[in-house]
Amino acid sequence: MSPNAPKKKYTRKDFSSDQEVRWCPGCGDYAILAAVQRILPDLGGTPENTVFISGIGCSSRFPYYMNTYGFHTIHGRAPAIATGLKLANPELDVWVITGDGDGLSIGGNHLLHVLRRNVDLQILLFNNQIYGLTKGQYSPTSQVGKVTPSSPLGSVDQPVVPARFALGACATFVARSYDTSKRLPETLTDARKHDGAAFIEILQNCPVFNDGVFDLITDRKTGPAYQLWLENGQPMRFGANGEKGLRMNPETLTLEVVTVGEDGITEADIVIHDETNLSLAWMLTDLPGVVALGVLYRQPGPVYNESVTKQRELAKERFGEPDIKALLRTGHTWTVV
Amino acid sequence: MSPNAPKKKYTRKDFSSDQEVRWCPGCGDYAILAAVQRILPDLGGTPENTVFISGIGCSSRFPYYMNTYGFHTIHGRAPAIATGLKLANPELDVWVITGDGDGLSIGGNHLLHVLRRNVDLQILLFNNQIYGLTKGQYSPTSQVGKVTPSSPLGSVDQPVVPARFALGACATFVARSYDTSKRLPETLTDARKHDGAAFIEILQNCPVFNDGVFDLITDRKTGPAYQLWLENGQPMRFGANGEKGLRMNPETLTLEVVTVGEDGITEADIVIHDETNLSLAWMLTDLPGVVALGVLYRQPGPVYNESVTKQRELAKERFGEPDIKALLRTGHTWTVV
Amino acid sequence: METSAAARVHPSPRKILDSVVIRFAGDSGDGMQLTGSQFTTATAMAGNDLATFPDFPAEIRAPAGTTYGVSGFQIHFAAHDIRTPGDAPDVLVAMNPAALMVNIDALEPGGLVVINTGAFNKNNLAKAGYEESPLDDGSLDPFRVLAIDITKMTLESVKGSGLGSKDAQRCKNMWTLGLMYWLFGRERESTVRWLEKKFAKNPKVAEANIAALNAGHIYGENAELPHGIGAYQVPAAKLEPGEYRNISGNEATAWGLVTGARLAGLEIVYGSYPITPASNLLHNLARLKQFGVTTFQAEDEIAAVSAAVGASFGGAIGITGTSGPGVALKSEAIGLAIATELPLVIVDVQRGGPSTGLPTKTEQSDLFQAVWGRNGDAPLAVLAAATPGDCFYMAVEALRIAVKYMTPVMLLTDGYLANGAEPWHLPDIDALEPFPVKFHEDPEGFMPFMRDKDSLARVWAIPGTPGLEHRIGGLEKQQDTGHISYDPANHHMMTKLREAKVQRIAKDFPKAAIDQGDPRGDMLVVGWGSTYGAISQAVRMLREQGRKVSHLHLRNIWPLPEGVGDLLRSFGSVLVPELNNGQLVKLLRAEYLVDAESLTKIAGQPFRIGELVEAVEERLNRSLQ
Amino acid sequence: METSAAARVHPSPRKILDSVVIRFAGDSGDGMQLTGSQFTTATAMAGNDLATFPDFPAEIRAPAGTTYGVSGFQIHFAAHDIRTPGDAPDVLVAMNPAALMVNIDALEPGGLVVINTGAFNKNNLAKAGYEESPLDDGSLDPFRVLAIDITKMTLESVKGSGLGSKDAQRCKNMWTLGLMYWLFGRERESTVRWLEKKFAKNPKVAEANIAALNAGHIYGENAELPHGIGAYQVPAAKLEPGEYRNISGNEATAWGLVTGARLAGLEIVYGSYPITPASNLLHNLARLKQFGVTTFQAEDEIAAVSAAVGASFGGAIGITGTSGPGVALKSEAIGLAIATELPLVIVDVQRGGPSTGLPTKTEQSDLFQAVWGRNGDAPLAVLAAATPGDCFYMAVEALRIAVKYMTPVMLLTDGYLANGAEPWHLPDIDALEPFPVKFHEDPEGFMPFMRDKDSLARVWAIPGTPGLEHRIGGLEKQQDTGHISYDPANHHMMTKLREAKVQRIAKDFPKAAIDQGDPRGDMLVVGWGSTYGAISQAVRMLREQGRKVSHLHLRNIWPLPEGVGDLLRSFGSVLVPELNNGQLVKLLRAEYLVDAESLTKIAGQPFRIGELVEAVEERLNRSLQ
Ligand SMILES: Cc1ncc(C[n+]2csc(CCOP(=O)(O)OP(=O)(O)O)c2C)c(N)n1
Ligand SMILES: Cc1ncc(C[n+]2csc(CCOP(=O)(O)OP(=O)(O)O)c2C)c(N)n1
Ligand code: SF4
Ligand code: SF4
Ligand SMILES: [Mg+2]
Ligand SMILES: [Mg+2]
Repeated sequence: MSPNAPKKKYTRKDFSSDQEVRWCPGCGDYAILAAVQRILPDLGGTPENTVFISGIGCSSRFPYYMNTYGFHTIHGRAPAIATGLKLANPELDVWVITGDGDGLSIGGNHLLHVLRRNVDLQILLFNNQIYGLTKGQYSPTSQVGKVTPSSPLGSVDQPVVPARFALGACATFVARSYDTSKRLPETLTDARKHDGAAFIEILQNCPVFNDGVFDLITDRKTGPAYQLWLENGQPMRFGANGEKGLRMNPETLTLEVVTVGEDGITEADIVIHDETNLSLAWMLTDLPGVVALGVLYRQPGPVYNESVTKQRELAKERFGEPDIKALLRTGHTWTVV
Repeated sequence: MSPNAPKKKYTRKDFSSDQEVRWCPGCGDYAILAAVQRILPDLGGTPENTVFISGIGCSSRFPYYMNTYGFHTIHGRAPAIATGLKLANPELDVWVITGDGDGLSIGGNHLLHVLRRNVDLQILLFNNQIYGLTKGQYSPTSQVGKVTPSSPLGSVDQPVVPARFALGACATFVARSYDTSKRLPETLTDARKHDGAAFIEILQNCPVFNDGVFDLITDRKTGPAYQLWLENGQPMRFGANGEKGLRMNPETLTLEVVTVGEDGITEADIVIHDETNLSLAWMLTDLPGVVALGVLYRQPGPVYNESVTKQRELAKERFGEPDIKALLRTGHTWTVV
Repeated sequence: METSAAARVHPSPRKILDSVVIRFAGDSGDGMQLTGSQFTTATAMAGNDLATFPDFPAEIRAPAGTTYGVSGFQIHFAAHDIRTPGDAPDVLVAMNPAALMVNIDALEPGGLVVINTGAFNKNNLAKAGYEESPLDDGSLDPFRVLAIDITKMTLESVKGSGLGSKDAQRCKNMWTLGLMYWLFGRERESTVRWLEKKFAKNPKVAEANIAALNAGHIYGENAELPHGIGAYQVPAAKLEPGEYRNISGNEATAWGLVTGARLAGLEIVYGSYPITPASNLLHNLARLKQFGVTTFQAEDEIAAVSAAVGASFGGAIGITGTSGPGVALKSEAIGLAIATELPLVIVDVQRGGPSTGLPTKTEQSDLFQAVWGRNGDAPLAVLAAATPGDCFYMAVEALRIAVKYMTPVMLLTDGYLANGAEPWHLPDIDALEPFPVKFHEDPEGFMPFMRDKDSLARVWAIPGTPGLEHRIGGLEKQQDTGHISYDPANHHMMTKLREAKVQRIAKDFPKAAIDQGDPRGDMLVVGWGSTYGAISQAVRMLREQGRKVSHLHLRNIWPLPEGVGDLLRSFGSVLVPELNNGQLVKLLRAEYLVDAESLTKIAGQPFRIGELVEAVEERLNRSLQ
Repeated sequence: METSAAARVHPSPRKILDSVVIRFAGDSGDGMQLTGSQFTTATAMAGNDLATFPDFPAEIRAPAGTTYGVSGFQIHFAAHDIRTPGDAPDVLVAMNPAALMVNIDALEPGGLVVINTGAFNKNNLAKAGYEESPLDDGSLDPFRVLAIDITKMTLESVKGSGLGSKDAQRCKNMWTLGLMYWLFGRERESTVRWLEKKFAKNPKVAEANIAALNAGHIYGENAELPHGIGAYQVPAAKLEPGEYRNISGNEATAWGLVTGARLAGLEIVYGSYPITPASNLLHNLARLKQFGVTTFQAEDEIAAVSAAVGASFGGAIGITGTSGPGVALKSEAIGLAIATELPLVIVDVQRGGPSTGLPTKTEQSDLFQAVWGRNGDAPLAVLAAATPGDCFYMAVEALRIAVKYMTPVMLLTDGYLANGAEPWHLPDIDALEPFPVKFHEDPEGFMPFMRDKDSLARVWAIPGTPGLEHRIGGLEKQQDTGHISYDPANHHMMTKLREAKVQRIAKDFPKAAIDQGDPRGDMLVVGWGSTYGAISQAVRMLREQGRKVSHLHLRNIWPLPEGVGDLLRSFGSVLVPELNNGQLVKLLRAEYLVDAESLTKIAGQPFRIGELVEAVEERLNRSLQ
């Protein structure tokens, strides 16, 4: 944020553009939009210093609805475009909006590299397990067997697990939430506060082409049994009454669902979440019968754009004031009289 | 392999083409070539049913030196081209040859998807931590600080860890070896025997642009202290006299180097390798002061090209003999008289 | 399913019309596409010639009642042969205010508007942007208006069905269809049967819809319609006898590819990444696995074409389909197929550009990219389909050229062809000449780049063949041996050879011939691709007016067929109408040094016949002055 | 480092030559590139005009002694101004049999061959493919041969240095250089100083090399050279007075970009993925971080151009450099920059195609791709540099156009320009006109696509500016507001507008003017890019012979400058020599309907002056018959 940013207190409305929102009625994207618009003022963001960069997809329409700077680019390339923007002006607060197709299909390579470079961005991957905009083909996160127009006998592709992919890409911040979650703003805030690339998978319902894929998890009634909300330093408890938890099986090195109070299980058996533990984060990416939500992994690391800036300053120190005339005379010159 | 493949016993020579090998003298690629040529006859391969597909790079010259079918394609696309080939003819034994630039820079997305789909291929990634063919720029696996023509003040990019990337991509077989290792043929053989995508990172010395980056690991003298050779079901021992080993720290969930016989450490403290354990494999990708070699992870899973074939057969069963005339008449037709 | 429908005669006295254009318009949820396609089937059975075009909203599912959520379907049917869905509707069906708002400007004064007043409430009027109801403000005065509370009528007609109000309301498109059936003398049976089948699992819904359909029809029969609105009849057209179906371009392309592969004796590997308007090519082919078709939904366009190239290397025919932005991404890999001389078919279903452009709209702006959009001197063959049904034949032809000449072939269609539909005289499959591929098998003297003297195609030797082991790649290759070669003279020769091979394809084509008109005259109108219908109708009208205008339509863009130059030079002037900023015209000028003039329309929409007629007249008159 | 070197006079009686072409050839490990560049420096200081071209082996480091491991360096220097490294060498230095084998065919009979017999052992002869030694079999009879055991001489000269035999042998290139210095009357000081600096940390090596250099020189002075070989002198050329340096194209491009950015007042974000022969553009710029240059080595070409587009959105100038295959991959993203009207510079250092082609060889075959290789109607500006030094000015110009017109600009250079070098008269930086960018800042009435009436450029409003928040994208935009628009008329208008904006750039260019010769005559030779030198020399020779030939060289490919058509029509015929299969020629024919003829050379090598002269003569004679 530039130091002389105005002190004006912004509200959610200041971050809403005048464009009519054109997602299908009931689309999960609405809730995510609302969450983002809600947190930005609290984080001290200003419309002029905030930029949303997206690829192509339903989700990638997002920037149009933000009264900030925005760039609705081409399919899959938002991370690369955002990297260039951040290199041109590191002061900006840059958000990348992508979908499971945009980010993990055509854009998988850029996502890999923006994560491992640790460019200071927030990357929101709207995972509806479907290609929405092109009308419903299966995506890289669709489950095996998914019947769609392009997989009339069911998809045979093993899906990508976004959080696992992100850890494999050496991401320094990996989180998960879902569209209508009350805790989405909190997770987004955590992401914003992280220095470096913050990756958030947001489970998002597409009522038109993939209605209800996440219902078990996101439903008010069934949800609690499937949602494991991670809190750093806290035991991993979940369930309607918090009766369940995760225990480490040291033989298999997996996390098992147990019920506290049953079979002699006590609170002490439940694993304490440590956001900085990479092995633990890995195990949390794919749990049996429960979904880890919140921050799976957070570990500070060198930030790409900062290193680049430092090097540019170092070069200035080392090579002195730039002088084109001297540049043209590096090496050997001679004079014809 | 087609059932009526000739029973002729092939030798290494049968797999060597008449093309002069044009890598730089001392390049690690020679040793890898020799290892591949050595194992193919033993695996019952025939030159006609074996195909090598590569991208672009020094390593990607590989197919020219094999007396098999070969395709030296374009930069980064070998996994996709191999997928198409395997769909056209699943009987072929298809090997993909790629480099750290070819496979993890421009080709990262295809590598991700070929791994998660689990196409039945062997994928050999020659990792010399440099772009050889284009004369020595840093690559996605180069260490931070690497000085090259394109990073005169040192690279600031955090490197990709190939094995970690592969696990993040849900690979079903992940191994590691190095160019001159005596055990490379064994690892290659394991890869060949795996149904599905077998990923092997091969540390490879580039004497011209990155000489000696792996010396500590691969040197005859220093090597034993840095090489942890994994054997399924065996304790993870290493060191010149096998005096060292890995112990699990249950608090940090990391593997620690310990010396058996010191500080009360016994053989019982040493972790037993289990190739099918995904958490263990993850921890093995990046160890402190030692490099895991051999098969880090191996877990059978549905093979993409087999599922595709099955579905095609299912379609034939379900929809009967293909008949173009009937096809043109699906839906509604009428006759004008 | 086949019904004989020739020349029915309707008993009641109907006004005879020569041709009619109807546009059905409503909210995305109103089922206009279904309504349109049912009307199409019934019209085809009535023996008219027809052409249709859907107009989907750009949004997946816009909020109800908004203008950008309006979905349209236009059908043109006539007692003679026609080739476009019509310039402007004679009849507009507007199911809500937004549909009226969006479409009323297209209607000529005197046109008929059928309006569902039930949807003209305050809320909907506001959403459509009306301050006052157009039913009251006189703005519809220039038109004949049939204003009916279709919602209410529908609800009444399905009262007994036991459906909830929401489901009951859904039947209003069938009520409307019933009314339209009556107006234009269509039979209801095919729709009744279709409803029964579609809702087989839900007979209540089927019955309700049928009831609504019948009620609409009865309304027409009984209600006293306003003055000037009556029942019409469009007599059957004289169509060539035979078996017909309605076909869209993407269907025809898919079936043509499958047919071509059969004629070649090959399996298909179709690598594709979804993109509008090419996606349903993938969908269509995915349903044809029993034909030896493998569809591979790749991670991106580069992987899609790469997989196709790999498949062709392996002895299948690799095919990839996409639209403009996808072709851009594929261009490097297409170059590989050119360099390695592997067969490959690329279907480009063009859409509005540049960049993401107008993804749901039609355009012909990828011609340059098709012919010249690659690094290096990288020639390939380019074909263009002229009508939805022609997509079938051009797909077969693309496959034939690809395997005969061992070359990539780009087939250009577009959004208009892909989604537009026309009655299609089914081809006699047995009459199509097979072109079976023979893979090379003889190791004696084998070299991977040895060629057929005639076609200049190299041998196709596939992995799995004993004794033919060899390596290919994207580096320049030595003649015959295919070994890497940096030899300067060889590179020159190979570049010329690749060019010559592609040029040689023209020998397979018939000499260029005028599609309509005399071989010389005042003006030659040269078209390509989907403008065929509009140009053809326009030229017919001009010729009827005595204009010395002819029509040449190019289906082979590259190489150009022989004789084009002579034809161009046989006319006083040459006009090249294109749905782009002038691309074929440059090609023709460069090749033939003829001062061909460009007529451009870059509006995401096909030419109207009228605007073509006008443009030609204007130029002819100008040159007379 | 600056030395005055004008018009030295050598005391000893030397044969005066007008110009000489020397080719140094040896094994990759023999240090031929260093030798060549040292000879170049000394020659420049002697006041000759000169041009050089290195010929690297395709392999990184081929096994010693093989023909494909031969590395060459050619220098052409003269007493008058010259523009190419010469058609064929007068002198060949062959450090081993392979070097002789590869290069001897290029030498004209009577040419001088300097041979290191020390390398002509059995093993090396066999590796080079000689059955018998060419020193013995008479095959060198047509040439003047200076056969010396340079290896032995070198070892002797450095005996006292304490170097091991391997290191001592390495000095043989300096021995050879010493001899060549003597032969052509060059001073040794600059090389001595360079050696001292280069081996500052290893004075033993420096001393040995200097000793070898001196020994070679002394050998020339003292040895009795065979008949017909003596000392030569090429008098100084009349060069424009001023400060000079030797410059290669990629250096000039890099410095031009940095200079352009300074003139615009912008920082550079250069996104690139290494590719031959563009890689050292990245290397050059990576060393200039202190100039506000950020280099981003991207994961692929798509990311490279995307980052550049993102940077331009952010208010830096985004630049991306690559070669043909990379441009193919970038084409979709370039389309985005066109649609969003962002400035962007794309440098295409062309190489042999199609596909991977001949990566280390030069070619001009990306012109089509540059002008037309994108989906949709997607116009951008295309420039082409004519000489290594011209790359500097064209890079500045590319930047100027990009920011003035808010458009992508493609700058075409090629492998020949990139690696070739020439003496360059340093520009007066202060005399270059600045073109400072003014970002839009005023929220009053702001709309992101409002334009300058004159240039048609839209405003550049960058993130971080309060009150100008807006969204852009690749979908079609409404005029002025930039809101997404599916309106047909708007799309037509915007397409025409994008075209008009790019065409308008031509108003900034001077009217097309003949480079050499009269404005009318028998033949106009039209070139572009790196063929400048060869065409220019050829036309000069032809004109000296009295031929009515002129030379027009296009540096603005798109839009074309005004007046080209008139010039073309002022000549009896038009010949367009290109290092491709005929690309500019199509453009010219399409634009001007002139029957321009194509002269193609697709051999990975520049035109020789002689072959151009011949081609022109042949055609002129033909037309006289
Ligand atoms: C180069 C290119 N290829 C394909 C497309 C078509 N396309 C647009 S969005 C999309 C996928 C959208 O899926 P996702 O990213 O999951 O977003 P969602 O619509 O589900 O939010 C595709 C295939 C395109 N616009 N550009
Ligand atoms: C599209 C494209 N971009 C760039 C290149 C240039 N290029 C060729 S190989 C290579 C990288 C090679 O590195 P790696 O894959 O690690 O292979 P190595 O040479 O080290 O074996 C690059 C950048 C190319 N050939 N094609
Ligand atoms: S298609 Fe699905 S993802 Fe797209 S806007 Fe509609 S509901 Fe949302
Ligand atoms: S440059 Fe390096 S990787 Fe390439 S061939 Fe030479 S030694 Fe091997
Ligand atoms: Mg999605
Ligand atoms: Mg490498």
